[in-house]
Amino acid sequence: MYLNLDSRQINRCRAAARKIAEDVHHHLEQYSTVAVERTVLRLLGIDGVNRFDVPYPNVVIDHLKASGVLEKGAAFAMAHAMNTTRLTPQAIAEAVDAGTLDLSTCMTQSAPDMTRLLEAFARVRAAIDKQSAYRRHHRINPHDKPLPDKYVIVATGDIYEDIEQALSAVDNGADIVAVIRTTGQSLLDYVPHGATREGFGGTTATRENFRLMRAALDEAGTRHGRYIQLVNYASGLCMPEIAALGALERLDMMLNDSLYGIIFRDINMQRTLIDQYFSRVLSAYADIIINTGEDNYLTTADAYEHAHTVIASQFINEHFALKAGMPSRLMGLGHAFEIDPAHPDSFLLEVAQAQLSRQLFPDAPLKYMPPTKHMKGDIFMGTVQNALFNMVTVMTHQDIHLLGMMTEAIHTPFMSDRALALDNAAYVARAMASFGDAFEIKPGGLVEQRAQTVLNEATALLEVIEQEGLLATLEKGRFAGIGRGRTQGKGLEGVFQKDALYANPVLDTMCTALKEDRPDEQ
Amino acid sequence: MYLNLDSRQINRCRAAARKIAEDVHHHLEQYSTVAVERTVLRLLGIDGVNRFDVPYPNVVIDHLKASGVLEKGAAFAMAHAMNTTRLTPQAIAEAVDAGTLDLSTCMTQSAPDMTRLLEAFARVRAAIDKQSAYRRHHRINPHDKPLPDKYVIVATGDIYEDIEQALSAVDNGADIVAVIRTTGQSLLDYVPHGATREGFGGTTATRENFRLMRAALDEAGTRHGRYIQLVNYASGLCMPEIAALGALERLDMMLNDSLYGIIFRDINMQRTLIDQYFSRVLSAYADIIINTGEDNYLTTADAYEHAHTVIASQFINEHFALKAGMPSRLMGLGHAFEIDPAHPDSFLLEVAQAQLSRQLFPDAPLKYMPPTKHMKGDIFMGTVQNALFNMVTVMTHQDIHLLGMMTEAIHTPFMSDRALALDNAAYVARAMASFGDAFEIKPGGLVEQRAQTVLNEATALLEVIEQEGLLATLEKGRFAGIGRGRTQGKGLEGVFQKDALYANPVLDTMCTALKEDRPDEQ
Amino acid sequence: MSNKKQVRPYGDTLHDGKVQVSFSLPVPCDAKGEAAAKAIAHAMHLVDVVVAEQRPLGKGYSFYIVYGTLTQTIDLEALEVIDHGETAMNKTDIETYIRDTFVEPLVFIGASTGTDAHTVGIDAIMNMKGIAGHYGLERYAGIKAINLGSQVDNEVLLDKALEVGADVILISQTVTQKDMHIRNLTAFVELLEAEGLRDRFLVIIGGPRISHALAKELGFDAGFGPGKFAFDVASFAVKALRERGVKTHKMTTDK
Amino acid sequence: MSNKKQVRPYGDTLHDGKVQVSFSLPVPCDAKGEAAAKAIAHAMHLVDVVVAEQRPLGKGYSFYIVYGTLTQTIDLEALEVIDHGETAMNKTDIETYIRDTFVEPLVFIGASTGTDAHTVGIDAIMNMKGIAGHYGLERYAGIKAINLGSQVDNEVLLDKALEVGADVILISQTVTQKDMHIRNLTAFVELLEAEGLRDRFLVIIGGPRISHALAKELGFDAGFGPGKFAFDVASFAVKALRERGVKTHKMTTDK
Ligand code: B12
Ligand code: B12
Ligand SMILES: Cc1ncc(COP(=O)(O)O)c(C=O)c1O
Ligand SMILES: Cc1ncc(COP(=O)(O)O)c(C=O)c1O
Repeated sequence: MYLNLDSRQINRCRAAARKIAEDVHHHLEQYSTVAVERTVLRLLGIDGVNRFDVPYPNVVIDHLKASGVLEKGAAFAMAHAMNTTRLTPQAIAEAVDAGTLDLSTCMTQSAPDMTRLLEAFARVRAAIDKQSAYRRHHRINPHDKPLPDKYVIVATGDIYEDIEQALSAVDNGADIVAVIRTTGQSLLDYVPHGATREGFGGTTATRENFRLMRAALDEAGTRHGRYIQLVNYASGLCMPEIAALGALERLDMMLNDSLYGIIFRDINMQRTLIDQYFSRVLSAYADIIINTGEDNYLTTADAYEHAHTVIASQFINEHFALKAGMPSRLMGLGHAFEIDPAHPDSFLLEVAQAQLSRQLFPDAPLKYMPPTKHMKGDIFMGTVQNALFNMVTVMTHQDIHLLGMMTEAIHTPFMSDRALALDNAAYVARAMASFGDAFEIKPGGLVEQRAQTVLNEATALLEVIEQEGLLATLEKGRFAGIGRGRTQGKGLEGVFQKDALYANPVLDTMCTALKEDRPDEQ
Repeated sequence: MYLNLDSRQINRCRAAARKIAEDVHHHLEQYSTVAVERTVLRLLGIDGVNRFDVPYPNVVIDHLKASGVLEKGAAFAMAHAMNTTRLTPQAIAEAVDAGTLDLSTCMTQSAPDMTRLLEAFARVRAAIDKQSAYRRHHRINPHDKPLPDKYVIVATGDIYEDIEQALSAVDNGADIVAVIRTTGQSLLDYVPHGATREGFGGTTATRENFRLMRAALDEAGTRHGRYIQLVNYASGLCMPEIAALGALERLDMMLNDSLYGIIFRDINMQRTLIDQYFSRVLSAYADIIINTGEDNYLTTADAYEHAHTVIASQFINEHFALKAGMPSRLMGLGHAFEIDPAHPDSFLLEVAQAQLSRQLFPDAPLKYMPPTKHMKGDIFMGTVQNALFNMVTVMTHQDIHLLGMMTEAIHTPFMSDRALALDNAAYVARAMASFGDAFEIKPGGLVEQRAQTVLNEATALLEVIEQEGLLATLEKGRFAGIGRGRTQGKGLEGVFQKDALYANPVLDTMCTALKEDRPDEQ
Repeated sequence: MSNKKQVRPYGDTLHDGKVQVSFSLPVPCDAKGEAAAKAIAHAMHLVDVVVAEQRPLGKGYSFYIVYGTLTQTIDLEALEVIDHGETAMNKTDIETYIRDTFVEPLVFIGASTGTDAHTVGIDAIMNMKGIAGHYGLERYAGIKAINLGSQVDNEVLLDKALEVGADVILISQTVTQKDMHIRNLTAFVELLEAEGLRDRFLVIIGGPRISHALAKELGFDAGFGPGKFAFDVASFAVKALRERGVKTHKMTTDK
Repeated sequence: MSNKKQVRPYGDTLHDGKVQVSFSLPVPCDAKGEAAAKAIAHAMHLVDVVVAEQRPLGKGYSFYIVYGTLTQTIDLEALEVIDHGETAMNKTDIETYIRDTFVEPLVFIGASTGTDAHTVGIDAIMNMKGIAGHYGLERYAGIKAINLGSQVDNEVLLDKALEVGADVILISQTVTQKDMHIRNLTAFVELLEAEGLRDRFLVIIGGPRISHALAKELGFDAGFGPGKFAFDVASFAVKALRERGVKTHKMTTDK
């Protein structure tokens, strides 16, 4: 089953997207953020919170900021401090917190010797590498499986209850479990600590929560003889820190898309685009699949009118990922089944759009999102909408199959909602696994025409963005119909211009490793 | 969307089926039944019940049987009686009931003058013709509509409650309403009388119930600007009588299939095959669509293994109908979506089977039945099964779309079950109306292969039946895996061999009319 | 510990009491209808009621989907569970049991009775083929299985059972509308009692709405519903027949 | 007549009381679980309970679909229906009403507050485009509509409202898990009261789980849920503002 598409047109899209991503990168290269610097600290081994529950990475960065030396970067300060005090990064952080150490006093005006610092990073890196090795051994990339991987969310707010829900889901056939975050977390400029039991519409992302769920899923996966992937959100103001914690606790996928944060969370675009670059390098290094958020556009804007914005954004996200050294097999580009069911031939239009994504990104583990916006309180009709969505998923060989819940319009999923959704998906997959052996897309027919129209519109949009630049595009609200100013939004105060002496050997090491260890993937 | 099929093979099937139908017809031509004779009386205008609730047609036929003169036929006796007494048929029946008239005393040993009798029939015929004319003016044959007609059942047991349920269904989009019969009725050798409120798993088929529902649906149809078709069952021991009442009260479709009665109701095969011939002539005459019951085979036998028995039976039913002068546009041949959902690629196999029926009988208003056997108490999974069924219905352009109920395994439908089923079907139809403009069946692919296999097996089966004869086939249980002896089963005592003087001018008139008025359809 | 027995429905937090309900009302679909739906939910002991969906069903009727929190709890330990006792033996074990216990083949006669034309259930239990990979009684060594099919009158079934010297009578009932099956089954028990034959046979019933508890209540020896197979029925029957001493060594020597 | 007000759920026979229920239990899926499901149904005043489906949800949990007959009835006439009063005017009529009644444009300010990032609902009410073919307030002659978007703190909203001289404050709340919306909305009312500003504004709330009754209960002037559009809100608001004498001729002459 395939669409006849013009490869020159596709190349044209890619060229525009490369230019768009490079422009952004070029523009933002001279900046860093508090989140990036906190992540550097975490990758040096700093962890835990002080007695006011402030995480040590925040303590240190706040200290550097207050001392007016943040512009040289956390690595600069830490390398100096380590060389001077001979303390571990953690001990340094604790001393700073206790007020017994002022990092600015350890510094000189010249670049420090990074050996000690890189040794500290090497220890953390080894922990990440161990997790990656385990994953490489156990996980089959969703893209390499004959049928889509079934992805469900848990969102009780209580990590222990989440585990019960997740285990039930695994018993009923789930392959991937995402722990949705509590509603306010992406606006917090720190990562909360410890096991938590009190979230709203989701559960706080903490390292301990990651660990607890990881252990539970490993155990369940062993019992069922399949590796269960764990997902969280490297997004919001702590995007790169969460990516680091995910790498350490062996999360397998991370929702990671600045555009989502900008548009839907009103996070400052400069802040989050800088954070994203670091996050993606880290995820690429740690072999973590990212999931992008194009699906969300269609929950605000009309899914028929704005289908092309999804495609354009996927191309851009692809190039942001490539810039960060990420191979296609880790690019979980997102899209969704969100056309109004009242639209005539909605099913066929969905097939066209899904198959278009499939063919444009043949090597990416595409993440396909279920109907949400047009789900109403009628759980029976919702079940039918989900069935049609499941069909499109299987017909067009999507990889990451986020299951629709019949109670989408009512509450975050109950245990039974998930079980019923898994049954729905399993039945549909079984019932039409060989669809492609039985049917062909009619050349020049409705599906092919629609796909071509969407591609044309996406091409045109990419050309416009190539001209005006992505930041201007975001200001104009071309995605999801929501515009955001480049100096507005949350977190701008955490962005700073790099000093001439700024150094980030942690990032550099990972970039080099990506280039050297996987030259074929670059 | 089409399957590549060999027209010679299809012709071969038709030739075998013609032979099979003709053999049966030839064998049974010399017999008639009490039901046929009672129908003749009804078509002469005899109606109503005596004070013991025995219908006058039964009174008269019992009388003729007791007098040993039934072999000459009801028409013979009535013509003599009418000529002798100058009474109306109704008056004659009442006199017989009162014991004041002995029909055998009116008879001579020669054929009577049929003029008076034919006049009586002409009056009833005029009433039927009037109904047919009204229907012709208002109904669009399901086969001539772009999307399938939505067919629902009501089965409360109480005709007044049925009407409430039917009106709700029409308001929610139903095009066709069938009033299911109470569980024992097909074994009754008389048609009950009057409005009834006490059925089990269905409502008694009576002329008054037909009339009440017809009036309600006409009113609703007018309100919605579409003609609503009414369905009942010309089956069981009163098959032709019900056909007659349906013609008089403007039913639009009749389930009419001897094979169903033989296999599932243990009705004697000779009895019901004779009854069927008369019923189909009458239905053809009155422009009533018949629905055949091949779908039922798959509720007992496995739907994958026995798919070909459905096709073979459709060919046979087609030829039984042709023999009765019925045009293709009235042949609602049945089939069903009954493959075990656990079967891999079940959806694709269903498409293959449905499309095969579609192409073999391009002019017939096919009746496609929903999943029933593999419906369980899980109403959510049932909703998904029905959605897939609805898709196949639309993809393969079935005409009469019997809606699946999510509560199939639990109870006869509640009002809400039907409304939800109508929503399900409407959404699916809207979502993929143009499927054929978007997809093609892959030549030599899974669907085409499966269709060819089923056709091959059907051809082979028809050739076997052609050899052994249909009655032997039924004895062997080749359909639905249930065997029935030719002299066993209910109603054999109602079969009699025609006397040399036997006459049925009522039947003859209709046959002639079919030939003369619609020569193009013969 | 005693607290542990208290159980409430579960949505996503232990004891949250979450329940989904749907029903129709013979009232128009308007604000009053919605209020009525809420009142119905309250009458079912639900609080925090959300009317997730309300839709007209045509003139004068409306349909509601409601979520709510059940305020009631039930005591798990206090529940009486009526089942067939020990777990069932498999076919081979049953055959061995029969060989070791009985001196003659056991005769089972079965039918779908009254106007009920559904045979798939009784066939699943009695015929060779069985269902879902479980052979039917006909295939069991030591059992003679006679299946009369559907639409069999109670009287005919009893006559046949006497005629063939049946040890066990099996009755299937599928149509349950307006408690059709209860009427029909009750009539059979009354027939047996009227003829003084209640203890002559082991009488077992089955069907989609039959439970062991219902069977007991109606005066039968056992009842089997969906998900029960020939081996369940045979297990129960052979043990019960042995207990009654039917066709056992002991009985025969005694006689 | 008085009997006519008594209402029960309806399946296929008037007053048959038929209800469908589903729920999970934190117990394994076995005979005891089934008995527990029945007991739950009985606790909901259901009789003739049929457990149509029971399935394991993994270790220690199970799911049930149950049909039963509700023994309770409710009295339709006794129900209190809390709604917005008269039927809503359409856009043109509202515009005329405003022109005829008020001397200055009416100012509406709105936001999705707290950490709630859902804007589709408030946008549907406020923005030009509206939803489902109904234009938003921004398009109404005589109304100035200011939409602050999402994630707006209660304090920020109030400050802005004072700054622009708003007549009406519109608040949208979509996330309701653990009664998030109730907390957030209550906090806003308390803020208004603490500042002595409760009567300064007409305050209207909306969202998928908001009803007029809930709004009243929480101390707001009105509440609108799904299926309500700008014209519903505007209709209510203009009438309420007139009643309060806000920006009416009379008030201005009086002053
Ligand atoms: C197949 C079927 C038919 C076939 C039957 C063919 C045949 N040879 O049996 C046909 C098409 C003929 C048919 C007709 C009708 N049917 Co029907 N049919 C069904 C259907 C789809 C499946 C039933 C089935 O085969 N189940 C599979 C078997 C294996 O399951 P089971 O019977 O539960 O058996 C298991 C256990 O219960 C147990 N068991 C069963 N019997 C026994 C006996 C003993 C002794 C023991 C120990 C165990 C046991 O063991 C079995 C294996 O685990 C159901 C819907 C559904 N999905 O359930 C409707 C259904 C049963 N039918 C129904 C109705 C109303 C009818 C009709 C009366 C409709 C009409 N008015 O025309 C007719 C007439 C039949 C009649 N008078 O009885 C209703 C009954 C409603 C109710 N609850 O009262 C149902 C539920 C459909 C519906 N929702 O309306 N039907
Ligand atoms: C679109 C959507 C999103 C989009 C929002 C984009 C945007 N710009 O708004 C995105 C993808 C960003 C999103 C994110 C999240 N969402 Co969301 N989302 C939805 C979804 C699919 C549709 C909501 C919607 O737009 N409805 C359409 C509008 C028109 O309807 P409405 O809001 O009811 O508005 C009408 C009326 O209520 C009324 N109205 C509404 N507001 C107002 C205000 C006034 C003053 C008046 C008068 C009237 C009024 O008028 C409107 C027109 O009739 C729902 C599921 C669903 N199908 O309902 C989930 C849903 C609301 N989301 C949910 C959740 C949990 C989240 C997250 C918190 C998940 C997470 N942890 O990441 C995040 C974070 C967002 C946050 N912090 O708030 C849950 C809420 C569960 C609950 N009951 O608490 C839902 C129900 C999904 C689910 N089942 O889990 N979501
Ligand atoms: C790409 C992406 N990132 C993040 C989120 C939400 O997470 P948060 O707002 O907690 O960062 C979503 C939600 O659906 C998403 O799609
Ligand atoms: C062809 C056909 N005839 C008749 C019936 C049932 O009707 P009865 O047994 O009442 O004749 C059915 C039931 O589904 C049927 O399919």
